[in-house]
Amino acid sequence: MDPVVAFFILGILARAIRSDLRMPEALYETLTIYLLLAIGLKGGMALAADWQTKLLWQALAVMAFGAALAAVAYPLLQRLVRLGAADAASVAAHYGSVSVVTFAVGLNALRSQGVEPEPELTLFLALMEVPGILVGVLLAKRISGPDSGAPLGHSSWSGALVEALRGKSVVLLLGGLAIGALFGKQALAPIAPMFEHLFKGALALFLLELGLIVAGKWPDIKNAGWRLAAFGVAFPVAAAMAGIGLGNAFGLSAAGAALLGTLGASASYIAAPAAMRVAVPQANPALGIAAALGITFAFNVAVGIPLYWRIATALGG
Amino acid sequence: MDPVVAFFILGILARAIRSDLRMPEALYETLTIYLLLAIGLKGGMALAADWQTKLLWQALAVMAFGAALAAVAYPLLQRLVRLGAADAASVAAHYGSVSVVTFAVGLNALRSQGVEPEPELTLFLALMEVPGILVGVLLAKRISGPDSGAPLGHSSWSGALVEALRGKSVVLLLGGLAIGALFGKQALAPIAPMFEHLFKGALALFLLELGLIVAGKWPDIKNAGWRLAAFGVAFPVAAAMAGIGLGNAFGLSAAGAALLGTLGASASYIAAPAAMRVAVPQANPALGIAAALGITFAFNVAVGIPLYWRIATALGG
Amino acid sequence: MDPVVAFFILGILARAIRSDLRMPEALYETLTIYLLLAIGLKGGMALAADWQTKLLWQALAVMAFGAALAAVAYPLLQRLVRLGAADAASVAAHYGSVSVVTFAVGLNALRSQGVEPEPELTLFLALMEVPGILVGVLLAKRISGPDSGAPLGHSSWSGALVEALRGKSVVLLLGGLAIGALFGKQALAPIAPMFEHLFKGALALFLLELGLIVAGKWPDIKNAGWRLAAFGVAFPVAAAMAGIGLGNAFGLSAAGAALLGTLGASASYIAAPAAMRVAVPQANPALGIAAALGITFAFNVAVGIPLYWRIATALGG
Amino acid sequence: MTLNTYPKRQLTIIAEAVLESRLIEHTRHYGAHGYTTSEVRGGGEHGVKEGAWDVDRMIEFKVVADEAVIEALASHVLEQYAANFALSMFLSDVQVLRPQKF
Amino acid sequence: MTLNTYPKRQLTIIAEAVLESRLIEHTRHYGAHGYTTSEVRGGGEHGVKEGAWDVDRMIEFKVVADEAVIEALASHVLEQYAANFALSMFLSDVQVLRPQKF
Amino acid sequence: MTLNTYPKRQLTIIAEAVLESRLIEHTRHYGAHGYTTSEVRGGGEHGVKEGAWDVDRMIEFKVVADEAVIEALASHVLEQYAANFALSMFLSDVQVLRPQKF
Ligand SMILES: Nc1ncnc2c1ncn2[C@@H]1O[C@H](COP(=O)(O)O)[C@@H](O)[C@H]1O
Ligand SMILES: Nc1ncnc2c1ncn2[C@@H]1O[C@H](COP(=O)(O)O)[C@@H](O)[C@H]1O
Ligand SMILES: Nc1ncnc2c1ncn2[C@@H]1O[C@H](COP(=O)(O)O)[C@@H](O)[C@H]1O
Ligand code: NA
Ligand code: NA
Ligand code: NA
Repeated sequence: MDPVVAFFILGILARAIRSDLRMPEALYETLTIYLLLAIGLKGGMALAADWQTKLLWQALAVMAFGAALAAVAYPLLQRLVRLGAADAASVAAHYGSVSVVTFAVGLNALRSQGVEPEPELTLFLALMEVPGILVGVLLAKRISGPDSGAPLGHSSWSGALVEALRGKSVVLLLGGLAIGALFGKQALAPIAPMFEHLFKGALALFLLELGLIVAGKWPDIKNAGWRLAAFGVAFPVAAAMAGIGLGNAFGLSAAGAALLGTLGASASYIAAPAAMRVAVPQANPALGIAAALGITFAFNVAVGIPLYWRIATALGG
Repeated sequence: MDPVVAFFILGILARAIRSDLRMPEALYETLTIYLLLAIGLKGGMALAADWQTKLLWQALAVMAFGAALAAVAYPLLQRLVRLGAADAASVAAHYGSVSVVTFAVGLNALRSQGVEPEPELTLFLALMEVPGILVGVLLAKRISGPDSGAPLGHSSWSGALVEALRGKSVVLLLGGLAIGALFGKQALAPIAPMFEHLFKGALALFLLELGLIVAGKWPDIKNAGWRLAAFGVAFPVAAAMAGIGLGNAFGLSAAGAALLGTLGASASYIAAPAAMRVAVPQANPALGIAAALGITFAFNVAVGIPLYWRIATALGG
Repeated sequence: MDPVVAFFILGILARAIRSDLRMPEALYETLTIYLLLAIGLKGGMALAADWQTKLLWQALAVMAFGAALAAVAYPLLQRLVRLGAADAASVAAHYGSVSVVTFAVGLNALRSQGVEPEPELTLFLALMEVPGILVGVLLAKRISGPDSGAPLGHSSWSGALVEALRGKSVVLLLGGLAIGALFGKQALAPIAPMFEHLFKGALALFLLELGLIVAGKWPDIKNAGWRLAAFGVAFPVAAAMAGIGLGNAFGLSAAGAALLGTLGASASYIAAPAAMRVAVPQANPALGIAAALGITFAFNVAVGIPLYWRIATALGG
Repeated sequence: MTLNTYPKRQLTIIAEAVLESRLIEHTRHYGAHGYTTSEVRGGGEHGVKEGAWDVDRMIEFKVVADEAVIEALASHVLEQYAANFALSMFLSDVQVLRPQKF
Repeated sequence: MTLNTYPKRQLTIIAEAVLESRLIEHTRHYGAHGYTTSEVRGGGEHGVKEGAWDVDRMIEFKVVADEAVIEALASHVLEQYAANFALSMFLSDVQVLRPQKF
Repeated sequence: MTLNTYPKRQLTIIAEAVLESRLIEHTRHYGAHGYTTSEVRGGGEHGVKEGAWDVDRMIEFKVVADEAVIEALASHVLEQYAANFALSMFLSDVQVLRPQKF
């Protein structure tokens, strides 16, 4: 097991025994900005070296993949998990989108095994932030109907889309990618002690915090019911397999395919909840977070990531 | 003098000239979490290597030592310092418990002289957090009497005990110890740049903050009176000698004995004040902090720690 | 272009597309404390090595330089920029004082070219914080007149002076200088991973935040008018040339002279606004920040610093 | 010498932080001249909101204006958000010294 | 069209942060449906509380409910904590739009 | 058993944070026994104050005291700072349980 996962478990245990351990919000926001920049910079530096035009097609394919995940999740959530239209649209957006921390844990696990995924994976991370949310918002638009004067103003769906595009994750990831690519490894060496050497330590602190939050959401997770819990495990595994297949189609290494699978399997618990709260006010926000963070994130970090690596090595060349 | 002590003095001077230098609370809380984890991890990694069953006995002895310190301090505070029962119980709990930063400064001072104390000292740090507070709470219970309906609900003393056990210091120290022991130095190497290399810099920032707080408490320190000030210097020295004796009995090295002495001499100014505020509402909270932080912490950091090392080397093998 | 400047531009772009990226205030305050200490320590360590008595004269000359900058700026602001007396005094104080981040970016740019400015530059940074503000306050005193019962109490100008002297920048810079000089490089090696290796990464994060703030101030910058914008570019260049001349007079290297020029060209956007808000309540605070941060800081970081280096090398030996 | 004071109404809205920008829009739309926001935590019908998670953050939003403005704003916010968001509102009397400012 | 509003009472307690969990318990016990907390600093009989130190942290704790609930809660808190803790309390009138909610 | 309550006045000042130490001085000077400050953001005549920059930080400053003290303090603050600083003030009625404390 990777040490960072132990910090996640420590966070869960601390909250389980109702310890008064709280991490300041400013620390959480700082770690988020740090992780996004560190991942972006690292990807950009590598990307500068081997940018190929075929990446453009892959970029579009990956965005379609994110949108498809949300589109497929929506009917499953309605029929199998028996969620109402609003809740189904909201949760679908969570699963169409991605989680940066899951990506970081997956990337870290691969590196501990001495393999490095292709740099374009960081680009794919940034590109998969929004499409799933966009589909969720479009579905929400259909539910509330055009003339029903969606409570948050007529252009609520375009507002949510624009809001997602302006989200700090997309801005920092693409910004980091650009700076990394423009300056390259050598010129950015002086900021490596901050943005590379401290990466795993920051990830460990981040997972301690997420463990506290997950354990704090336990009541919501229980109320979400076993159907949503089952979906929170089964859907990510299926999505991972689809992602690995897509990775192989791109000609990625086993490490690259595994990480694309992990991206598909990851669900957003920051960008999607904020966007859907605005686009689908009727949806119960606790459902999406309970599933995406309480069930899927914990599953991916503890079981999924090693599993997707084994599937990728089996399927891959 | 150790450089970190210079940051403590800078903090005192800054506040003395009424500079507007304030450190954000989130920075203070982050540094606390960082220090607790770093000490726990470091201790756990070393402990994994040479865990012996005799440590179980030593653990019990050390907890008894903490409880004894509080039990001895209580009558001294009443008779010599002429404190009321409530105040004496509250201050006794501060001195029966320990200060993580004093431990960190002591550990750091030993390392600057090229000696490394036994890893079980970190375990002793975690174990000595609570016993002193427990004794203080029991004393408080006796004062307010069982049927007097202690203001904070009938089970206030058990509440305070449970609250101390759930305190973030114990959780993070024991959590760090467990992770350090389970994974070992090699697997935790990637998080060393965060949790080891930055340790002394973080300690320096922490002491700058404590200097500001100590100077800010100056009015309380003056009001506490010379008797409490004398206690705040004499008691820690006596407690240190007892700790060094116990260390020798454990067969610890001079460094180990000195650090156990420092532990005995340190007084809690975070966990104990919070616990006693609940258990002994009648006690004046300013007294405990003025003594533990204003007098004893400053004395230990500036004079005590080097003194206890010299005593340990003189007494030790 | 230096990578840190790219983070400044990323901050501006993020706010320009109205991204919801906000950096927590606690992060900003922590980075400020970090930068001040890191610069002070670094300067102090080098200063200890080659302190000469001639530095006393240079120190006085540099303080006079700061005061002169404010005194010269005041009439220029009134006649050329057509500001009222209160606004002119307030903005003059911004330009008589200095910006720590501009100094850090200048220092960093020189080091990227493999040259190291003389350590006394850090002393000059600390010394130039206050004189410009003092002149601004004296000018303000003249405007509001002695008997007019300056709104903020009779001794408002001395209050503002004392407030500036107690400002955290002066305290942390001089404190860092003292600790660096007293302990020297070898004793402070253990805190180098924090205060040296992370310097450039911290500077990058700081500039990302300043980019956000500068773009946020855009409405104020537009309202300030083209005259103030022109002043915000012309005056710093002239001040830089004066600074380089003074540097040559001191016999400094090209690097030293360039950094002294950068100091002259830099304008304060934290200490000066706070001091002048109290000393000259009638002045519009937005003007000073729009000019010092919106125009001059951006100009110095993007164009000025490389320009002053070229001028210094051309003029220098 | 008693101070001349002028009656105004204060609307206090405690709501999910995600609504802040919309509340500011409505406040301007109905003609109030200003607003004040502070970060809070609390508990009510929609459970405990500790603000530990972005979507859990709550704000206290205060507007002082004439009765007509406050009542229009209150009923609009009630009708628009009360059904789907954690939100509580209460009105109270205040007196100001510069009536034209509010 | 004037808005229908219903009279309620508001209790504002400014107290040491260490009391928050107990104040929440009492609030529930006396039947109020919610509470709102914000972090504050200040000064009074017990000296200046800047919140720089954990035990110095102060909170402002607000409860809106019917008069009976508010008066019972206020007198309980007064009797239980006023003697030993930095604490001040004041009551005020508010009007709400959804009476059953408070 | 209705609780005995005693009428007092509350002054709420929303102002630039740089004025806090002076407001505390005036509060003491006019005889009030305490004050409570919280960090806020907002918008008004002087534009939006997000508090992102040191000089933009705003505070909400509350004082509870007798009418005479509150009115003297309010008019002094109005006369001294209203012209040059972002500042709004409003007064309201409160009731306290321990009249001698305020
Ligand atoms: N009776 C009350 N008194 C004070 N604050 C309340 C009350 N009821 C609700 N609140 C606040 O309003 C927020 C939303 O209320 P609710 O919609 O009932 O969850 C809660 O999180 C509390 O912060
Ligand atoms: N007259 C007052 N007006 C406003 N707040 C007050 C007043 N008196 C006390 N407070 C607040 O209540 C807290 C505790 O009051 P005390 O018990 O008098 O120390 C103080 O720290 C202030 O925050
Ligand atoms: N009508 C209002 N209602 C609530 N808060 C206000 C109002 N007007 C002004 N404020 C607050 O007072 C501060 C200063 O007001 P001003 O001097 O108008 O800029 C603003 O930033 C707001 O926080
Ligand atoms: Na996904
Ligand atoms: Na002790
Ligand atoms: Na200057």
